[in-house]
Amino acid sequence: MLEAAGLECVRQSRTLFTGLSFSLRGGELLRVAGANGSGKTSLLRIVCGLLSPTAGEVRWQGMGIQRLREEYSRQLLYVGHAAAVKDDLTAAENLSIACTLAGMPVAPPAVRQALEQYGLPPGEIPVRRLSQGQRRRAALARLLLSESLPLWLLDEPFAALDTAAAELTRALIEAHIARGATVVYATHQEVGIEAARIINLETAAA
Amino acid sequence: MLEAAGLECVRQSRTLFTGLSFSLRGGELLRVAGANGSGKTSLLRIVCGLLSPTAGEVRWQGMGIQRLREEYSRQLLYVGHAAAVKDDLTAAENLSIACTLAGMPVAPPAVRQALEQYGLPPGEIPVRRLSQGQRRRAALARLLLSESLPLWLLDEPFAALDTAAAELTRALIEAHIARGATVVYATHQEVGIEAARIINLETAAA
Amino acid sequence: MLAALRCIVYRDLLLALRRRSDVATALLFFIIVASLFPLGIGAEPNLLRSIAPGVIWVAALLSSMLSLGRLFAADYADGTLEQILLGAAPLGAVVAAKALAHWLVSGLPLVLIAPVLALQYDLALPLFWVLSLSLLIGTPVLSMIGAIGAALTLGLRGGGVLLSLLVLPLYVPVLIIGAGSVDMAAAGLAPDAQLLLLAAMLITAAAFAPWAVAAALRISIE
Amino acid sequence: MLAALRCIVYRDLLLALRRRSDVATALLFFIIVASLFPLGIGAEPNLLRSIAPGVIWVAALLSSMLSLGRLFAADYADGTLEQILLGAAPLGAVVAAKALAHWLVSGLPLVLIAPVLALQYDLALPLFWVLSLSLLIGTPVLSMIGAIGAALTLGLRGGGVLLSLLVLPLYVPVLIIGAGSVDMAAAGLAPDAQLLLLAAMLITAAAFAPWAVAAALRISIE
Amino acid sequence: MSTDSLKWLWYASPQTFYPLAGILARGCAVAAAVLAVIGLYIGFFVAPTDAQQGEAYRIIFIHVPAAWMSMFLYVVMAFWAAIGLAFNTRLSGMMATALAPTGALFTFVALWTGALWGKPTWGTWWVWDARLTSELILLFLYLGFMALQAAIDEPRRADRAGAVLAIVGVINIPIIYYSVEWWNTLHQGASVSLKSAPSMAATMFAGMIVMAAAFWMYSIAVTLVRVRCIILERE
Ligand code: HEM
Ligand SMILES: Nc1ncnc2c1ncn2[C@@H]1O[C@H](COP(=O)(O)OP(=O)(O)OP(=O)(O)O)[C@@H](O)[C@H]1O
Ligand SMILES: Nc1ncnc2c1ncn2[C@@H]1O[C@H](COP(=O)(O)OP(=O)(O)OP(=O)(O)O)[C@@H](O)[C@H]1O
Ligand SMILES: [Mg+2]
Ligand SMILES: [Mg+2]
Repeated sequence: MLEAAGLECVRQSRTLFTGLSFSLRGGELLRVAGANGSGKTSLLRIVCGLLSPTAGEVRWQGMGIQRLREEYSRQLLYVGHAAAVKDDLTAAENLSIACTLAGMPVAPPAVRQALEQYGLPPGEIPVRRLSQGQRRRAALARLLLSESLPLWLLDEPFAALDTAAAELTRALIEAHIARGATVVYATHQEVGIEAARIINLETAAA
Repeated sequence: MLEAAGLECVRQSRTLFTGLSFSLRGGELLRVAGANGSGKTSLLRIVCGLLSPTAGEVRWQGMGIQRLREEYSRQLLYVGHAAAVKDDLTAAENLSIACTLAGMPVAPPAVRQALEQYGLPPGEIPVRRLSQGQRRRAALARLLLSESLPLWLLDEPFAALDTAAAELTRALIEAHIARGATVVYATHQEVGIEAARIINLETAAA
Repeated sequence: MLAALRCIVYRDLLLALRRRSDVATALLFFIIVASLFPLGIGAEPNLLRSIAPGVIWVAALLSSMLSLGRLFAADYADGTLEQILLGAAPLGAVVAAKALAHWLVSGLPLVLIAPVLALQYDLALPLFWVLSLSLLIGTPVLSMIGAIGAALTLGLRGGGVLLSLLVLPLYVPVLIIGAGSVDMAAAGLAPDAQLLLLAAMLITAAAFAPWAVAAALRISIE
Repeated sequence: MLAALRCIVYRDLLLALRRRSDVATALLFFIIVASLFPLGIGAEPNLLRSIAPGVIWVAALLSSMLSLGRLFAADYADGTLEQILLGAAPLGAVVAAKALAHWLVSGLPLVLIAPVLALQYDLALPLFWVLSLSLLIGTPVLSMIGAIGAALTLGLRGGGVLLSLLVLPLYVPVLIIGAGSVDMAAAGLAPDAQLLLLAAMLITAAAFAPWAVAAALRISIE
Repeated sequence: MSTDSLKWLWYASPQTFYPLAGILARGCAVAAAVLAVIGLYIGFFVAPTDAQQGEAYRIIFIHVPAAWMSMFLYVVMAFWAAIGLAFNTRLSGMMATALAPTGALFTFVALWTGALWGKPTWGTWWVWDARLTSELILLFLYLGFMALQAAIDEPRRADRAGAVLAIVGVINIPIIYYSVEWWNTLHQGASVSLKSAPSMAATMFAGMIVMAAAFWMYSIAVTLVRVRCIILERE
């Protein structure tokens, strides 16, 4: 379903990786590993189409993602380094807006439930008054409402989370895989999901 | 040396902790633990004087830190959630400015060496062009130049670091303790430093 | 798709409501610029009357230029812009919705408040209409042109100046024609030609700007 | 301690150099405001000459107000402000150094460029000196007053408007006296009284503003 | 791209274009010098003195070709930029970048000679007339294009961002060209057009055409030299 063919990424005239190819079917989990600055984030951004590779192509169900555009976007969930939440809105507002923009409007009770499940405090607290980890949880709560999407791309989903939240996130990823979807994630932390595939950028770049 | 007496912190009419007291001598390591939003960051900010507690007092060598002010600041190093680096400056400029502001100017070769030791790419790259982990490393490189300070306060020092960098940071903390200084840190990640003391805010708050 | 567009407008209005500064800064800035002049220049009614259309239009232009710097910057910094780019609706349409929200927040209030300022400068009553109408047609053009500049300079070194440098040449015709329409009316002539020209600009901008902005955003986010 | 203060000034200048926008935006903004007026108003030399001091002073005031919003905001957002508060030097002194750097970057260039603008408005040569002198004394006052407002509104919802509302009442006297001095000279009288008054304002501001700013910062950072 | 692709695609690669550009540049530079000498000779010695304007009108031999070039080069620049944006070819972006300074130069020359000419004929250096204003805007567009590219470190992003701006700015070109028809302005209407015969003396016309050709050759030469520098810098 998701294929990468001969990807190359050059940043600041340094080649991060070249000739990187993989293909993932539904139900497969790919972990991107590598040291700081080895290009994990760059790779994920290329896969979701935010960054164009210097060479090579990403294909989704056989078609180049540059041509699919919104059609591809509608099928994926990307959670990046930045939490992508607005400081001045509450977690509930943020979540419901993010889902609507992604083309899957959800009802307030579902939003409330998702936030509750991720252990966020109830009430109308703007995100700027939340702790670092709570803010991250507010971003990750989208996972609970994106079960229908066949592709998840997660950049360091476990950063800043305490053990309970990390455990929940891990369970969600595993359940999604079991559901037959594809998940690509980058992480430094060992969280005990056994990924079917691992790309180590350190060795790939050498 | 460092004492906290009956600290209380209330945020948004929720009491995070109350009656929190501890005292640390040189060579002692304190780990602050607790779930997301339990008040770890708040406690560290109270200890370094950025936040005033609703009740109680922090004392350094027997004196209230509110009275000591700059004198206290000059003896501590605080590394917070935010990396406190300027996007438009290079890592070297950031580091040397941070040290000067803290009252300990350092020569360029020392700065260069510290950055090298933390594995940052050489050259005049502004921080905005660095990856998340590299930016964090640039902030932490201050540890290498702050060996003379008797108190380190570190808020999630291991977040976003890969294993090599986390290992280095752990070694620095241990060496600092061995040198007879005091270190307080908050972290979710188990990094295998055996802390002499642990404050778990979850139990403290209940 | 419509749901997503409505949602963008709703979100930006909600944010403006929460931060209020965005609405009010643009408006307040407009009022301040227009009101400081009598203070700085001294209040001779004839002098004031003759500079009024120019001052009010310049104030509108500056206020629009300033609020544009932030059109995408906040979304860029906290990562929401990435999510917007990865959204379900075509980017061009999303951008148009954002520009609309921006205009509602920072352009429309200017149009509504302009007659009050005109009063302050002792303009004749029929001119009020021309002034308001020219601003009503002209300010969305400014918003759309400005959005292109804002998208191109997103995250760049020296973004602020560059934005002005890019946007200003395209603003100047709007200013000249907009202020010209009021001057024309003040001279007792019909300002139709100028107003029609402004309308033509509006249509052109509405047709092309969203796609230019979308292209620029895709480039800037890399 | 002196090393730390020098370092603050150096850092802010370096940042301004890197982002250039900060220096140039304030300056370009000043030039643009002052140059757009002839476009909007129509270029009658007599009219222009009589509004010149007001226009130039208003432009300086606006440019100062706009650049102040960012005086502490960036440092606050990326955590460097915390580190500055935890620095070795007394906060009041650090704040004064920051205000100085800000003025060097965004006030001084205005003073230097003002004669060129005066030329554009065809002002008489002796007025150049009065204009420059009044700006030289007046703009640091604006910087210091503005710093208080910027510190108080740091991170607040609606910060932008609030800042303008807090700062403007204190700015207006500076504007009136500053522009008044040039008008006085244009009328052939000695502008000494106005200039002395400006200087008194400068001394007062220099004495009190840093401590007010320091207190405001400590409150805002909680 | 395989080797059996079209011949011109082969030249679209910077490496193969580099030596070709060197040869072309030298030829065009020589042609530019020769044509400029001929054009200036016709302009200053052959063409008759104007009945109304005296000798001042001779500025036309620089003013008009420069004004033509300023608009034409912008269109060419936008064309290359658009090609680069659409097909992601590296050389097109370099061409656009290389054209901008020359375009800005001719715009400046047109403005400057226009202002010089305005003083004796209209009695003022500058009026806010539609053609003059739009030509000034053209200068700012060129400057904006160059400033934008200079502010971006990554060449690929710089090319593409510049392309968007260049394309947006094209709208200004018809405005400059037709401004004298659409608004009644102080400035001259077109006296040379494809449809009608030129309404001026044949020698004047010849002088202008030769000068225009000289400017063309100069533009090509300078642009190619600049492209070679850019290729060296980037590859
Ligand atoms: C700064 C002031 C001026 C600017 C920016 C300017 C701009 C231009 C431009 C862009 C063109 C080319 C338009 C075309 O091909 O149709 C042009 C052509 C021309 N200009 Fe100017 N001009 C200026 C001043 C003047 C003055 C003062 C005169 C003489 C009184 C003048 C006389 C002409 C003539 C005769 C042509 C040729 C028109 C034709 O044959 O197509 N210009 N100018
Ligand atoms: N700026 C603020 N203003 C008001 N309340 C805040 C602010 N920052 C955090 N809080 C609240 O204080 C509580 C504790 O936050 P704190 O940042 O200390 O938690 P933490 O233990 O560091 O969590 P994490 O592990 O997520 O970093 C949270 O419940 C949060 O809602
Ligand atoms: N915006 C950018 N512009 C230019 N270069 C960048 C940019 N962001 C990152 N880089 C460079 O690209 C390289 C890879 O960055 P990337 O963010 O992909 O690394 P990463 O593997 O995600 O690292 P980390 O573990 O620290 O998150 C780094 O060396 C960095 O210097
Ligand atoms: Mg990363
Ligand atoms: Mg925390």
